[in-house]
Amino acid sequence: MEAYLYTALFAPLVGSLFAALFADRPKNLVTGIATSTLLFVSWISSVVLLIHVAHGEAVHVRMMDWIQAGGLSIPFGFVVDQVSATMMFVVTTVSTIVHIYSIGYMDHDRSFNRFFAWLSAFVFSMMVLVMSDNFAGLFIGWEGVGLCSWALIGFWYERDSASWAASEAFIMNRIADLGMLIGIFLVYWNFGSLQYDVVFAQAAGMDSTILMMVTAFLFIGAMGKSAQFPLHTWLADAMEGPTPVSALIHAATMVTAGVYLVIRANPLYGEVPEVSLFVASLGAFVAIFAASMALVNRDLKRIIAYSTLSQLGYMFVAAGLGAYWIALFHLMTHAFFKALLFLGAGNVMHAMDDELDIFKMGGLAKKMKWTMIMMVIASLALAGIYPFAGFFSKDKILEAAFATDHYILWTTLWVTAGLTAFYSFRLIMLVFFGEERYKIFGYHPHEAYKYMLWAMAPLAVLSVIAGFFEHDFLHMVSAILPVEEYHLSGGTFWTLVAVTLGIAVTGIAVAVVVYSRGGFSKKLEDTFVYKLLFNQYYIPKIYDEYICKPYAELSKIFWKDLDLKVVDATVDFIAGTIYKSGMVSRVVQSGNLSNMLRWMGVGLLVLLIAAIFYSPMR
Amino acid sequence: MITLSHYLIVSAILFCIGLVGVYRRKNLLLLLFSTEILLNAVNIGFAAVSKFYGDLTGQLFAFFIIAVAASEVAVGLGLFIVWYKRRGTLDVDSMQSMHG
Amino acid sequence: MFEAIAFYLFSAVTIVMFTITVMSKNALYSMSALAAGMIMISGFFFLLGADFLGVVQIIVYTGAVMALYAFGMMFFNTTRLVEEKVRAPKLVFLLSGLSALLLVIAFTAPIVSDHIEAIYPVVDGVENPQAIGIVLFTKYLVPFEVAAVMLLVAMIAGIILAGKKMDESLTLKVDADDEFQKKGSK
Amino acid sequence: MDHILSVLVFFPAVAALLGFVVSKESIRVYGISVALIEFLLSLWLWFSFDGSYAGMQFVELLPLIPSFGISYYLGVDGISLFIVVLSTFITLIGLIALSIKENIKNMIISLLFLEMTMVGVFVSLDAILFYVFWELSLVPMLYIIGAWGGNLRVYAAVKFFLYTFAGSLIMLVGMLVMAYLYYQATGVWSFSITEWHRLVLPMNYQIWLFVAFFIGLAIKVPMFPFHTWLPYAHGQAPTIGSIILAAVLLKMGTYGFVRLTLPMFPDASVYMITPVAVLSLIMIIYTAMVAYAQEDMKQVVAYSSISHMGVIVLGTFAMNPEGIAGSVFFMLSHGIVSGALFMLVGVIYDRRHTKIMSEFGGLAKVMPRYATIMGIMVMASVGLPLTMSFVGEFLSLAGFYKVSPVMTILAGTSIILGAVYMLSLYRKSFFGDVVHEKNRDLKDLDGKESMALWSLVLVTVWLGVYPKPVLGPINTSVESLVSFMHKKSITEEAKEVIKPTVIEREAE
Repeated sequence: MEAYLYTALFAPLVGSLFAALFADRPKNLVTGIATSTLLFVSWISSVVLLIHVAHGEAVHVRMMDWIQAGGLSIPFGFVVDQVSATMMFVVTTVSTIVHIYSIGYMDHDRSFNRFFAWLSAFVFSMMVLVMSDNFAGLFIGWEGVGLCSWALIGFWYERDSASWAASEAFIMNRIADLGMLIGIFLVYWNFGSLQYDVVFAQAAGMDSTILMMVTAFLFIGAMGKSAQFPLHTWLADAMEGPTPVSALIHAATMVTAGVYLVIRANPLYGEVPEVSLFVASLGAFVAIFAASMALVNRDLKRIIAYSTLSQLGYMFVAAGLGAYWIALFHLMTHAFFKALLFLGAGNVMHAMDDELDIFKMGGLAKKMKWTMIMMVIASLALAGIYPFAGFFSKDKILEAAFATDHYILWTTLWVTAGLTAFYSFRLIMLVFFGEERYKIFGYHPHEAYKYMLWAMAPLAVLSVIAGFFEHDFLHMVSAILPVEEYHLSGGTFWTLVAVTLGIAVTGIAVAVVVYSRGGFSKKLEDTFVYKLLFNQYYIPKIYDEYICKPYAELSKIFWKDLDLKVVDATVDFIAGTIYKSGMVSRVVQSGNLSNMLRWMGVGLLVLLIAAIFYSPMR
Repeated sequence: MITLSHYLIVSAILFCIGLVGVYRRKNLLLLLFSTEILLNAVNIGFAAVSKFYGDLTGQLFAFFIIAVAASEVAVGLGLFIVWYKRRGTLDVDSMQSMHG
Repeated sequence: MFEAIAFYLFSAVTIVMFTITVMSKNALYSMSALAAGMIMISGFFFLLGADFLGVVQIIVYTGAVMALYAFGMMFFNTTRLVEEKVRAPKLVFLLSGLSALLLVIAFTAPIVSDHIEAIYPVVDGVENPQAIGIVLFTKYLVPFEVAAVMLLVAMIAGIILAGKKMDESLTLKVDADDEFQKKGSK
Repeated sequence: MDHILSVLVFFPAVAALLGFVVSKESIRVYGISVALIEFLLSLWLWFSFDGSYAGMQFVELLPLIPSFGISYYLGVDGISLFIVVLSTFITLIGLIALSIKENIKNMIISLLFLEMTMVGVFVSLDAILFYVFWELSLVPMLYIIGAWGGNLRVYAAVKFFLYTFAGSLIMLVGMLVMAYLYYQATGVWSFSITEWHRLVLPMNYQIWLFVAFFIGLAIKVPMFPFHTWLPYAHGQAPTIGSIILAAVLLKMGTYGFVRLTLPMFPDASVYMITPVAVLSLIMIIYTAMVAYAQEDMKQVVAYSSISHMGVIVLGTFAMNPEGIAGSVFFMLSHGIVSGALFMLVGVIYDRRHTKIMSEFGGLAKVMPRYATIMGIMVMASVGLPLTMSFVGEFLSLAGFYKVSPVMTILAGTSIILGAVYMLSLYRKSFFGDVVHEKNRDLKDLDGKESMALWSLVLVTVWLGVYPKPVLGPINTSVESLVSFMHKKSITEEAKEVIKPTVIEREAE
């Protein structure tokens, strides 16, 4: 099994390095095909590993030592258990599909080869992240995906907005990474090791304050990667990257790393209900917070990005409530349908010459039938309509919230479910149906390449059927994740399902009805709430005004005023004083005998005083 | 009764007179006079200490000082002559060639 | 009593003479006063029982040194009034006054009180010149010889420096010196 | 090869003397081959070094002035070994990438002299010898800055010289006092550093001596209020000068902390942790912010290098094996990475004769290979895992976490602020469109630049992925150093803070 593990891990790296060799050459189809093939190989290995761990033991290898200093010993160790195998399956599946899709999507791009190099590098980092058997290894992957995300968001670096978004994403993530790093230090100094098994084995007996700090700091790391409030702004801006990147990194895999971390560290989080509750509450808040912003946004990709944010909130709610397997399950289904949604959006963008404003589209269904069908499937799954994948996982989360008596969380999520359904279908309606507004702007949309559609097909299938594997999945992960049975009476259970489905259907219905009639009146756009939502609660502005600009100002002050005018000036002043004292006292050395004699007299005086006051005879 | 202190005070006063000369004289030759005063003042001190402590070292010091003074005058006057031949003056301020 | 009278007399005369030496504008007066002061100082020596020193003082100072000065003065044409610009005369007197004050304090304060023991005590029953001779030719023989050599060197140096023909052999050249002077004054 | 260290020290100097008679055309090749031989010698030193033995190896001891205990005393342990290798490596790389045309002969000769002094500082175990090499290293550097620098070169060079010189004089006073105290304690004069280590001093002496040494070393590092010479020196120095200055000369300060202050004054070091840490924190955060405000690429790198040195100092004063080993490793990685960054800035300076970031933009399009290496090095500087810097930074911070969690969090902001200024540098000069016409047809890296830079990249990644061959010997020596300090310390507080791993392991 080790061979499969290494294959799954290193195939993307090999692909990446291969593509990187051609990075500054003109487009070469080979790089796309080679990386895709290698990822396919990785996918096969992952599937094999998944089947293996589904039946039996986890695979744990220790490749070599990495850092060894003092009492700290960090190896490159990899573990494939039920959780990481699931993650590997998700990552490789989505990334293989995205790779194949990108061959078509990036067809005309100048930096085709560079794109694949980074995309594969990302997959490798993600694999390291999920497969590592210790926190430091996780951190390698954690930073690695951050790096690749930076490079891919800023892929079209000529655009200022892209490079800005890339920097923003990286720096935001770094803020969170500091928390993570501190968490790792805490783990090391309190548990004496960074290996998962060693740490988790001691979790039960550990002081709860320390556990709280550990989990809190680790969660700060998770907040950054999973773009939770208040570090969420980068995700929407990250949509500057190519759409396949958004599909892979900013929907399916990287942003779920935070959720993965919480799931992975469940023995720690299980011990501290306070932090867990905080995680859940923040998740619920972000769910509705992001959904509300998605309601009014006009940007095709940003709407999907906000929905991602919202769904991540769901996952954190599940993880925070102790329903780790549900979180993982939702992570998986979400990865499928959200990637599908993004790839569909990519098709639309291709058709519309990279236009993103959904109010400039409309009626595209005629031209792009298949894209429309797949996006509708994905949206249904996102809205949580039976029998699509999203229904099963989302419903489980609501059930968990209700069963653990967290009614506020439940209500929040329930409302969010309605909002989700509404904005998903607002998007569908505005893009694919209704008036053909694109004609005004002179676009000539066309359906995407055939094989791009074929590449998307598996995701569509998975979005439909993934939910039915719930029980198999539960059976598999129950080996390592705690599984709580929720004892809801049959009546309550079915009522809950009905209520949830009800609000989702209502949301869809409202969207369909309103937008088939031409949408809401323009007056709404003048209301305060609309503006608030449209401007993302003014949070980016606040960050810009109260953090970025003061920081830049302060830096300038530190440099120009403090460093040059105080610190350096002090040094120069001392030097200047010495120099000037030389200038002054050089008069003494005038060579004038008379003056020198006078100085001799002064010296004599001084010596006399010294002789009187420091006489040894006294 | 004349004590050591009397001699020493006289010596100090003479020394200070010498100092005044050293400070205010600009003519090299007269400057040299002043240094002679300084030396003589010190000599008195030495001789006095020698007497009141019954130790000949003081007198011997004074003796050597006289020797030094004599040779100083010999060399110094020689130098002055050379200088005077070149410059025609013995003013101290005219000897300054450094900037200061 | 005699000692006191003599002391005060000598003191007064010496101080006056030396003050004249220092303050007088006429170089000739200065020199004469200096010579007088020197003789008075030899008086102090006799008073202190340092006969030998007194004799040497008269011979060397008043005889040789003053004669040298006298010749020098003739040479330098300083018989007329010496014009001197004294800068900051107050400073001069301040410095001197302070020095005097301190010296007096230093000397009147019993700093050299009782700790001193004579290293070369005056031998009883021996005349002063004899006693000095004993010490000088035993303990201070080497310094004495060095002083002799020094005097010889000084004499030769004086001759060479003042010698007429040896003008060219000096390292200082007039032109170079003037150039140096100009540079310095810049 | 019993005298390998002497050979290492004096070979470049002798070669430099011979360089005077080499013709101008072949001096470049001559310099590179001398540096290469020196580098190979240092590699040989590394390979014949016993990584499991913690003490001094290849020791050479020859009394020079026996009455004062001054001797020619050389030796390396795990701590100094790699800095020696770093010095020779950076000199070689710098010579390969050397782009100066005028007076190249003088440049190469002074570089070789500089190499002697650098190696000399790191291998000498006698305080006087150490001091002599320490001061000698200023001279070639003064010449390099003063002769090939920018417009303000004389000011910068003099500032560099006087500032560091003033500091080291204070250190010299400390050394003399130390020798005197040693004499008082033992009745024998000795300037041997290893002998001094064994001297247990009372607390008040320790603190004063610590301060004396600290000022000398801190100016060299440079620690916060003493850092202002560095931006000038870097701003004015030619590329090669900056490379050597940042990569090796600054390490003398932090190396001095590990070699001199910690083992000599363990109690004072523990006592002074808080002030030193506060200075380091100011240094880390403040200079990172100043770096962000810079308009000149080279100044950004210069200030970033001060900021990183802060982490190194912090790691050193963690007083545990993790922190000290981390900081020693970070010295190496900072040497490689900042050297590479300065070299990269030099590359663009050679082409455009400006370093102002607003003059650039879109370089990634024009010079993709250059942009790639710059990207790697920027990421290494930011401390991305699997690059060398991460290992050092991680260990330093991890070590210091034991001392003070809050300060570590503050110091950890370096990973954020570092990203801020480095990414803004990268964004301003490499991303965006090509705005200036002059930039449109810049040449990408040529052969010698690529060779020099790729070898630095290679080392960065190799030691980031597999630091063991370097970290192992460092760790061995550092562990013995820490347990030595633990044993030597006299105050309870110091015993508490200095926690050797060995004891913990035995207890387990």
